Amino acid sequence: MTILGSQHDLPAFRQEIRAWLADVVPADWKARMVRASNEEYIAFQRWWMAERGKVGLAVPHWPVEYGGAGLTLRHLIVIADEMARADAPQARLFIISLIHLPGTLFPHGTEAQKRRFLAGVAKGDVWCQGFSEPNSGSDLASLRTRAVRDGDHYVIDGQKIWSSNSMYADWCILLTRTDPDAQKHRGITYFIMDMRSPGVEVRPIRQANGRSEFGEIFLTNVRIPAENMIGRENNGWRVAQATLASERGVIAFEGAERQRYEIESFYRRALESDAAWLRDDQLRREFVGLLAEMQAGRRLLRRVLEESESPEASASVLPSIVKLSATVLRQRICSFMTRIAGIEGQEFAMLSEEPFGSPMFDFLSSFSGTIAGGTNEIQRNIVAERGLGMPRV
Amino acid sequence: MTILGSQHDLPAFRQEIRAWLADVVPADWKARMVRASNEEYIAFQRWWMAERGKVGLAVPHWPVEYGGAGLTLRHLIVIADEMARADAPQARLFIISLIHLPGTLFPHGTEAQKRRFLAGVAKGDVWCQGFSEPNSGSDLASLRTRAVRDGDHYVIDGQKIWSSNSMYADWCILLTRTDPDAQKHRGITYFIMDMRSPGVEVRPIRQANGRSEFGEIFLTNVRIPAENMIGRENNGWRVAQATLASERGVIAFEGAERQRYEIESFYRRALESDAAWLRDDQLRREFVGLLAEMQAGRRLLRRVLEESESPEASASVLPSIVKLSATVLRQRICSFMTRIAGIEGQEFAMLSEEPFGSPMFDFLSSFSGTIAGGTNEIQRNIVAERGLGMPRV
Amino acid sequence: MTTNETASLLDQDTLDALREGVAGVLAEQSGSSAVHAFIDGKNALGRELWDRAAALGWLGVGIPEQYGGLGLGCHGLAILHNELGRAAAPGPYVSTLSAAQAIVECGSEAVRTAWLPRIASGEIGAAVPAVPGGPGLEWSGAGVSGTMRCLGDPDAAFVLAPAGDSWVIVELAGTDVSAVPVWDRTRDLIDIGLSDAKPSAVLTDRQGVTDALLRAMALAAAADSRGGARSITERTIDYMKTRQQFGQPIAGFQALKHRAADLATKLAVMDEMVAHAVHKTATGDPDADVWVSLAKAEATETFVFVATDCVQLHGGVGFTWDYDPQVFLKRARLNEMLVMANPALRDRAAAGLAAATRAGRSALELGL
Amino acid sequence: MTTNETASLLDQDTLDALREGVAGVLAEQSGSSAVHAFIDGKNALGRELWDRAAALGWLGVGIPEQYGGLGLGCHGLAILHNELGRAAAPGPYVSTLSAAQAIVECGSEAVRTAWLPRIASGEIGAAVPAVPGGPGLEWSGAGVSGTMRCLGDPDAAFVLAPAGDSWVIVELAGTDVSAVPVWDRTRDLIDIGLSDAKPSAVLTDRQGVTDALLRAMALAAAADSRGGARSITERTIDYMKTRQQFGQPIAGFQALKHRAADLATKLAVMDEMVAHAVHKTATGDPDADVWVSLAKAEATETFVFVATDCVQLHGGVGFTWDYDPQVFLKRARLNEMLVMANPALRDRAAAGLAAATRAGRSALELGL
Repeated sequence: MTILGSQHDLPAFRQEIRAWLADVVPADWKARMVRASNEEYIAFQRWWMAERGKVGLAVPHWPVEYGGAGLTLRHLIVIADEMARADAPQARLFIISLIHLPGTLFPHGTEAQKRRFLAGVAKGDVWCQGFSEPNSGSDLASLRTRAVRDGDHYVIDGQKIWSSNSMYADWCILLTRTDPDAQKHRGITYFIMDMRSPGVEVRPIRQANGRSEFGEIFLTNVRIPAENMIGRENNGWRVAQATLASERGVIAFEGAERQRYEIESFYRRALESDAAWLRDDQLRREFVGLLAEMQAGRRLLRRVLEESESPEASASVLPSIVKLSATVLRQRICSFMTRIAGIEGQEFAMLSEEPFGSPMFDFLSSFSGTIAGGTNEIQRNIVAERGLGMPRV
Repeated sequence: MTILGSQHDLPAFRQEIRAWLADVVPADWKARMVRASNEEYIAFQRWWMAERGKVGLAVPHWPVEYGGAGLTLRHLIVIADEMARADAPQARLFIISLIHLPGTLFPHGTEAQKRRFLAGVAKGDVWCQGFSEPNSGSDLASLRTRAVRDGDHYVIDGQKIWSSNSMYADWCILLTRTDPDAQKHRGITYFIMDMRSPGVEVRPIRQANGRSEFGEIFLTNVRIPAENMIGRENNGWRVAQATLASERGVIAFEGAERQRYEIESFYRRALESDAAWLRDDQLRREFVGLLAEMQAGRRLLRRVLEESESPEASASVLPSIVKLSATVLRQRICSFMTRIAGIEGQEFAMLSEEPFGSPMFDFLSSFSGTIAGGTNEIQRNIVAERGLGMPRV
Repeated sequence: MTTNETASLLDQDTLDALREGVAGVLAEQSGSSAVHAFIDGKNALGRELWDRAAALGWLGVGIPEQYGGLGLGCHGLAILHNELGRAAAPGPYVSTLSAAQAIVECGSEAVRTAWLPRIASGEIGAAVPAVPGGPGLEWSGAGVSGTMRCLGDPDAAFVLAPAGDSWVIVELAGTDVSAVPVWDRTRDLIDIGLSDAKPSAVLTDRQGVTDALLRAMALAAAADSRGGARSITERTIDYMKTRQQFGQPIAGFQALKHRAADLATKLAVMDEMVAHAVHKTATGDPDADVWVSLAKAEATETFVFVATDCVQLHGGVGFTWDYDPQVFLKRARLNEMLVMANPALRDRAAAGLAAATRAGRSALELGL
Repeated sequence: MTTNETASLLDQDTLDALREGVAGVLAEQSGSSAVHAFIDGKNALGRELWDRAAALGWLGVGIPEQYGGLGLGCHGLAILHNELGRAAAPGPYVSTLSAAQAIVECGSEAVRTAWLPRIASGEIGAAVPAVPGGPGLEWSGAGVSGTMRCLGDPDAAFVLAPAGDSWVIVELAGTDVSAVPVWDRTRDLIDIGLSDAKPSAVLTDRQGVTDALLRAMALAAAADSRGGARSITERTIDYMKTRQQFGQPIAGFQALKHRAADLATKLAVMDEMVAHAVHKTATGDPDADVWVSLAKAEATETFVFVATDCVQLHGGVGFTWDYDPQVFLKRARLNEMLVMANPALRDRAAAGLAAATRAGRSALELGL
């Protein structure tokens, strides 16, 4: 019986995945990844993607016609749960490839674009996103990277920032300004850019946690064939909404499921070692309070996923509410862990993955949640204005 | 030796006050005031003012020429401290009389106004303030109560709200609009109004704590002699700034000193009775944390008082910072008391004074601090814009 | 809760109909001005609502059908308490319905048959200890004696109280019952004094009844808080849309918008905490009480936080007697104090979690 | 602190001159880019600053004049640590200056004469246990042995460590000292391993030295946190005034203004907490340690809160390595963990408060 072969029997499907993970995930992968070089990390990520592909789980949620397995939401929840339970690697390098690219191409791409670029993902192409600019963060629509038509190409000049894994990317989904005179949302065009094009330069950005997950992309006279435009010229803002909506909950869901196992095993170890904080009224209560919020957050994420399949999903502010609650909770959990770790927890330990055990690393990393992907301040605007109908003045 | 006679020897001054308070404050006054009728409360307040007057402490901070004792800030701190230590009554009914009226008249009143109205205060006149209106709260300058000149009088029509003790007041310091066409801060005129004038009607406003400390004032064709205008016509906004500045810290200071003794005696009783919360890590730590903030707050208030004697006082946002920290701290302290009081603390107990012991009454009363006198939201605007130089956009 | 959770247990349509029915009646009968008038002693809303609730079967919502109830279990109870909280509706629902649940769970067949139909019909209301985990009544050969502070109407027909190794049902007619005025005027506390009173029924297993009653009351307080917090937030945002200052509705000020967004976020989390506790209880999860305890602690504190901020967001009128925030704030504070102090509830949850973990169980499973 | 408090104790002008002098040197030498370069190993700021501090007498600020210091006591120390915190200046100031204070308070005349002038001159730096309340070294006839995690430079000349019933000074040349890399790169932790090392000096009265060292370190951590919190807030507000989004500086957005106002309020409270602890210590108040303990707990947590919000208020650049917020956030977290865990410090304060109250003293007197 294969994994996909058992998809009509959910418990069997779960068992197959569990067995496969027990077999395929190297017991020492996390230890190996601690302080691994960038090259080793990339190689490992590609290996993992290939392994997933062998059992049909490279792009399990895509339609069968584009190489996916066409699995349902319930299957995806099972996969995420089992991956988390097994502490399997995450496909961090492929987030844009797996989520944002199809989320954009399915509604807005041409058939040729879908066939060409989606096939590449299953083969391990790494994609990045070129949206934010140094002066266009929260105010994304003010972006100024120029695209000028030149025959059957567009010529791009400008600068992008906060582009995850752009240092390793093969392709980029790129927002540019084609009409500088139009109202700011109206002059934007969406492209697919080959990251190996002449004139593309990427510099890594070092974060507070010591790692460089993001890059800054400098674009000088970069030529993109017009056929790599997604949607129509000057209609890129609308296409970008699909990209932004595509990540609704999915990434957060995986993170929350992993957090559950991390917290649970942390607690089990504390109990076994009779940790002092368990006997401290304040700290013990704080912990169970965080646990209650964590469970509520996991339920909320399930609601976002359910909702994402409904036609009204685009009007919902639930994803913003979930981002607000989940990222702040994550920060509070990491802060709690830092506090109970005492002076030992201040020891420097930079990791390529984020398990508990180095609470300061996790705490510092948690700001990526509260700031990236639309700051929490922007999410509050969205919740108040779109969700609660409070006026924009 | 009299109290005022010992003013040049601060420790002796303190001893004299302590002795006088031990003598004059009825041991049972608080018990009597619990559920006293309004009339009894007013009579008691007037009695207390008269007693203070007998020893020269009715208006101790005023210049000697207007009937005051011309005492320094250090003397006022001693008086407040001793009053708090003795748990003496507060002169709640006379706050506008003692603070706001002189704070306005000294810089802006005519000599005749000062002689006439300040003398009344020492004799027990109760003043109220007619500033806010139902539609002009935070946006005070938008007030619409009209004053129209008619010979040597002005005729007033409109409505005022949140006027403390206006039900019992003899006089009112009143803001009106004399020029409805001017920019909103420029058409305002400041008057002294006899609360017994025909056309003045006061209705008490019931608060969440069950008491009615504030009144709503309805003004219909009320005639005020032009000589009772303070400052020039249409210059009332500037005069009002002096009124608002006058309360800087003084009232809060007295409250904070009393809170200190209340908390301290609460703690002493808890220790004597070996209260369970003292053995609870969370609650015990919460308490000492609040205590640390309380001490810091008392020091901050001393700084506001010191600063109020300097010429740069009007530019300082320290009073706003103190209001923000002290009122929120008060609310948190009352909330803590409510929590540790358990189900017993939910018993209804409406008091004319605010000691600890009925934590829910105190908790509900605490919102008067965070909302009245310029909401904390308005204070945050002031701190950010005037204190931190963040732009108004 | 998600549809999945309840589909297998109860007919979701029935629950939806219950919610709509209760919400409709309360919207009509227990609006803001009716509740304010009740608080000021100007109408008999409490009594009228009770009669209506009895007529519509609400009082039997958690009681099995064979005892005259609707058999909708804790899902149904959560819906009812949530809507009562939304309306800040007056009445002894938490005490009566929680006593009924304890009898359902722990009463003998004879006790259930004797008492549950009378509760379901609205004939009798119950009082229960406001904080059930405390010491019980004295029980000698002559009867039960002692005093106890209870949640319930002054005219409650009976009290369910711990005595010796059991819990007893004592009828209150003719006994010493005195009302304890509380800040939340939509509910009543009473002091009961008994002297050699004869129990009308006995529920053995003191711990079992204590647990059942704690669970029912905790879920009730949590659901009531959830409804109340959402309701006062909605009312506050509506007010902010109409209140004008500086030439615009105050709902347009960004600092206030961000606070409102934070309230909405808290409400969403609270929804799921309560739903999680209900789901675990309904499915008989061995660790249900971990989540029930936490749901009560978190939901009541969130209600206090939300209501406190709603007073402040109203500005001047927020702390007047005549506006809604104070009604909800007082209800929140009473909820917070009922059942068991929240620090103790969190300790209880921690103990349960430790026991589950030591037994090799994960208390964190959610299912799909 | 108020002018009154210090006037009687020290010359306020001297303290003001110290503050200006330290602030001026640090502004010139330890600006943002110099600190970032130091963190990245591109300059020797730590060493250079130490030499400058020695030359200017900062290292003797709290040491009496007869031992080569400036004799400015804990007022002077608070000013120095506050300014070092403002600049996020690198160096082993907390360990060295706190060790000196313990020697001032508890050392015999011979010990003081031998060690204090060498500290004041900058000749030797000290290491002290990062959390001094823990178990000490073993002390046998052959010497002291054991391992200890300390605050201090890897090239610290000596460690002040508890051993048996005393504290000992052990010179570290030739012993096993290993650097412990920490997130805050402006300070160093080291692990010290001693094997039958001969103490160069002994301070008897284990508890007395422990208390003196805890007091000095707590005041240092509190003052450092106060300076750091104010500094990162000011830098953040400056950034917000220049950063444009939606056609305006983000400092103009009301939601952010209100958060900045709340930070300013916290800073004002923090100022007074630290000043209160300094004042009580300087005046030899019997309950000084109550306020020192609370000041350390509150100030370090406020610093963490403030620095966390400053990361967030910066937006994207806030969590980059190249901007300032992370430098201060890491320094805040290390401060928080130093000396003693904050919950334990609050317990210590509570115990002190109870003792004072039982002895009939009020710990809350402020004076004028």
